[in-house]
Amino acid sequence: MSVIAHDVYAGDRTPARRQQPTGFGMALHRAKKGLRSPTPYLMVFGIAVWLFAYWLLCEGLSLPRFEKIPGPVTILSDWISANPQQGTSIYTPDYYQHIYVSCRRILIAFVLATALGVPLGLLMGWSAKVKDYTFPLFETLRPIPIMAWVPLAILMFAGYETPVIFLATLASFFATTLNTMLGVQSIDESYFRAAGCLGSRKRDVFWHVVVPGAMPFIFTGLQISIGVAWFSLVAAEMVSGDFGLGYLILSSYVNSVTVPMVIGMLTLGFVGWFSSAIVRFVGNRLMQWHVKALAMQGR
Amino acid sequence: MQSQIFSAPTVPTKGAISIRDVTKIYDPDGAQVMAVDHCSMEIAPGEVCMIVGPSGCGKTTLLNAIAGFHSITEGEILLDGVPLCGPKHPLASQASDRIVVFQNGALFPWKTLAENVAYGPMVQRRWPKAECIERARAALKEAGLGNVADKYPGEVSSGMARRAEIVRALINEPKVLLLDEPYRAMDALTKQIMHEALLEMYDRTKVTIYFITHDLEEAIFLGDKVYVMTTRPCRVKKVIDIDLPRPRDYTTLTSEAFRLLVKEADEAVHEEALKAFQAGEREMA
Amino acid sequence: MSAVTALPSQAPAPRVFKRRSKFERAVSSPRFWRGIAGILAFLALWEFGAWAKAGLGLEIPFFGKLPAPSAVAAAAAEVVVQPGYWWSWVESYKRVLGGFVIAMILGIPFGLALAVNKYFRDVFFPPFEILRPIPPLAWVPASLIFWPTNEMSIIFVTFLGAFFTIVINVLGGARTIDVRYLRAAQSMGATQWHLFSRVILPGTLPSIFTGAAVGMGITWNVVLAAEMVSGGGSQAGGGLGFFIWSSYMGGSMEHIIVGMISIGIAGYLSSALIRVLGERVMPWRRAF
Amino acid sequence: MTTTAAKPTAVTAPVDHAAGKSRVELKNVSRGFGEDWAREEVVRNLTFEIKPGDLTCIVGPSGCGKSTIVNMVAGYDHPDSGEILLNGQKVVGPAKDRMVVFQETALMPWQTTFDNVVFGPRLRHEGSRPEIEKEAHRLLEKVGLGEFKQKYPSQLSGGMQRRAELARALINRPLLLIMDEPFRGLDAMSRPLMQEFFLRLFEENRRTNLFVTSEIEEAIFLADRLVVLSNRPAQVRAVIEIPLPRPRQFHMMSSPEVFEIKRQALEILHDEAMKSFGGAAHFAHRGPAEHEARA
Repeated sequence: MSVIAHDVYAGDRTPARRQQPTGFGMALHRAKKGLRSPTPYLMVFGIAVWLFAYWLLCEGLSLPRFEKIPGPVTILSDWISANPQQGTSIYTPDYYQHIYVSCRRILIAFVLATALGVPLGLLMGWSAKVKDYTFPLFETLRPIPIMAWVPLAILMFAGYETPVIFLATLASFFATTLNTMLGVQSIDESYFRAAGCLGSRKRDVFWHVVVPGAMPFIFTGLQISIGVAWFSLVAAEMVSGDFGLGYLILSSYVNSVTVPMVIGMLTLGFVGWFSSAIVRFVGNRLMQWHVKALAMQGR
Repeated sequence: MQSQIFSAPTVPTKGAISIRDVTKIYDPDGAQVMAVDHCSMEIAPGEVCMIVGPSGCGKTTLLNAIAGFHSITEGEILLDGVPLCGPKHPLASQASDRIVVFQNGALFPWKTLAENVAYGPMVQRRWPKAECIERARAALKEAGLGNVADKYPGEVSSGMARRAEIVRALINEPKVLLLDEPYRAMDALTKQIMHEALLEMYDRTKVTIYFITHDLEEAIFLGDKVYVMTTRPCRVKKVIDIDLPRPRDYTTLTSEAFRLLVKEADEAVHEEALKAFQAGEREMA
Repeated sequence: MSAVTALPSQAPAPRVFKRRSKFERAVSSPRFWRGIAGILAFLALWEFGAWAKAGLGLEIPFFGKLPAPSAVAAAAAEVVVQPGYWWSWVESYKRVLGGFVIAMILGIPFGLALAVNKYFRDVFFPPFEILRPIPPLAWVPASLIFWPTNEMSIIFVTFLGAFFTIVINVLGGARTIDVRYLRAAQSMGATQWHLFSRVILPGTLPSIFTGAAVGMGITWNVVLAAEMVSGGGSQAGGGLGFFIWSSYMGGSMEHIIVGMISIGIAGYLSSALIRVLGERVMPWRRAF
Repeated sequence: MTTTAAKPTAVTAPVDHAAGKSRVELKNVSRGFGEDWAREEVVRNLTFEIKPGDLTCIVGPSGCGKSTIVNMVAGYDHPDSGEILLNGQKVVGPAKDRMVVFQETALMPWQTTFDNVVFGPRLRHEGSRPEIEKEAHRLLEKVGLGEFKQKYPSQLSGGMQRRAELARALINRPLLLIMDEPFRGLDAMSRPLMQEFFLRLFEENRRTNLFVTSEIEEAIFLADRLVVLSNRPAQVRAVIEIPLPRPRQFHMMSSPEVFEIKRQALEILHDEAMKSFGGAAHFAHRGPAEHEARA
């Protein structure tokens, strides 16, 4: 009996199963099942309790010290009011200006850091020599926290914009480069060997093995990198800058208006989360093979 | 459609490997370790040559030397009379006339099966890119993998992935196929079917096969010749000619001739296994 | 928080032959000297940049703006003999450790509770996730308003910075413990408490230390920022962040760089401490 | 096709450990996994029996549901219908009367080999400390790990880890020892050595044993009875008695008798393996999701 002649293995032999529902039907089923479990109610309950405690401490009881912090009602009413008492709401153009400036800086810094860090990381991972020469230097500079660069950056670069972008880029750059390098080193030796057997030139190995093989690590690195970019952006904007969410937070503090300060914090949280979601989304789109393999392993 | 990969010459003429007096000494931290000790083998064109030995005995070192992953210290290796590596250039070049199928599988996980199979011809510029993919698909179909050609390796079972890897090797029309314990992680039953699939591909191509394993029954079932190796340093301990008729299938496993062959080799293998085992325990302590 | 990348464990080299010490081997390998060469080249370029500007009037980008390393070294020699400089170390360490230790004390139990109890997780995880994306530094002004002293607000922000990282790592670590360990323990008659203390806790330790190492990095950043933003001129002065900030105010680049290097060393020492501690607490990780 | 040759298995073992002689019955056990529309039965109407003091081997193609059976007998998972009886009592959850030796080692990496072995008795405060430790030393000597007591599992080789795990199971004096493909992943050369070692251990006091494997040779060499399973959903295809005398020796494996048994079993299994190859193998390495394994 021939085992390969008639497509025996590849044949569709999935055990007989009931009709698979459409995407919508499946979603509906999941939602129904979810609603039967206590999870969604507990989640809502958790958030409600937290908000209520916040309100009670700051507004309901106005405990000492807590009264200085604006409560949820104050914040929300100001945030959506056309005439905010403390000057910042979704109707004021300044608010969007702050968001725009911060996002623009992040974008520039992120693109710069990726454009420099990924190729350098690939090179460091691929060539032992390049790594030997550069990695120790890297490791010497890396323990210096990004905040320590702030004054130096302000003195070295003129204006408001450049130091801020420099700091965010620097932070991202370290994360991206290191992860890319680790990514290349994590590629199994046998892929290189297989490529060699199949008659690849160096160029083929680079484009067909090194780059795609390091991809999962690169995207992990990019996610970390966008996180630290926001982190250092806020720091830099607080110290120097004339716009941006970090600046909004600090200037509100200096001017003793607390509501825009909290609005700035929440906005920052949302924008930061959103940007890392975009990176994750792009990564998943680019690495279907990785996503599918993980799904098969039940993860 | 004309067969893409399975076109066997009536009498195989290429793919003879001569391993002559090869020695390999590793040098970790200045302490010399002999992995292979004056080893010689003559492998005829189209022969299925099985190398059996305990793990870590140095049989992979020989494979690495043939494939061009590692250099050798002494001796020489020839392919069809042409030296691959010898005293002058101890490291063989890597080329598509000798293709390795790896222990844990080395299909690129970021390419679909068809792209994987097309990779070799593509980087060698044998055909235009579209044609490479086309031929890869046809080859996969012949190997019974037509339905999964557009899946990623992570999406198919390990058995399918391993067969696709063999197809990826064969589409380059190599002279020698080097297999490094490719079925090690599989359970016995899957393994059995994999063997039958491999033999079927072999029967159609008659490519020379150099197959490393530590499973004696696997070796006897597949091979024309079984080399039992000693534990480190690696030397040839015993050579057994397998005269079981081809084509073979699972009924061969229970035939009288098979039983006698196993009996003949078993003692030698068991002895080496015990030695390796004891050495292992000593090393750990 | 996206996965924290740890260095992949390298395949152990054959350990049978170990004749020379680690140091000897390092020194005799070309890799070591290449690293030294890389660092020296960097220093030379830097020195040249400063020299070229003074001597030739030629300004190299980036390096041209910096004082020469020799000038920095001279400034450092001057600074390290002053007791005030060492007090900044003490101040900063006090803050870092204060916030960090509180974060560990609260974060580890919280993370474990999230991991082992589904209801607890359902209730407390969503608010945690809402607050987590806000960068710790954004809390600085709010915390200055809330806490009565600057010192307390710095420690609070430091705490926040480390807390989120530690909780996420503990949660992730505890939830990925192999189910076989739990099953084996159950078979041997382990109670819920045993499962927790004998399996989940030791199984989570590696993640706790990963979280601590990352958290420590964030902590230093936060302390510096807080010192710069709040400490400048006010009563809660001191600290290495303030050292840099006052050098900046005084316009002395040499001293800024001395401060940066000091912080680099301080940060390195604290992560080294965590690493050593980790090896002590988890002897099984040292095997191989 | 059920070969039920009545045969006295040259029972020479002393019947001293009453504890080891227990009977296990599976009655119409079924279990399925998955969402409603994609529910897949993994085990269907499984009925068989493990006789007291017997070593019963379950053999089946990979992914056929063997691990699910192990989980149910051990009490980690529960059948959808049917019941599992141990000495007439229904199995409801994991307990120390049924010990599992897992496919890959489940020694806790944060404890030394010795601490792993004494884990169970220490938890349950059975006997005094010196008593427990003495027993642990004895067992570790017996499995040949006397020198490795203070090593961590990661410092042991694969074969040593399995032996340590055997010691850890035995110190709890289980009524039933369950081995879930314990020698899988060991290389083909050290495997026979482990099998031989395990056999000596078993033949010493014949503790009732359920051994799961996909290797037919291993099964024949070790077992008193083979239960051959079908492809998923797992059903009993055949029960084959192995009439080899004990103590078993390797040379018995090349006897014509064994080859005949092997031939029978292979015929069934090959058939089943081929079936599983196309579709089910696809699902095999995914396995049923670990449902709510944590308390």
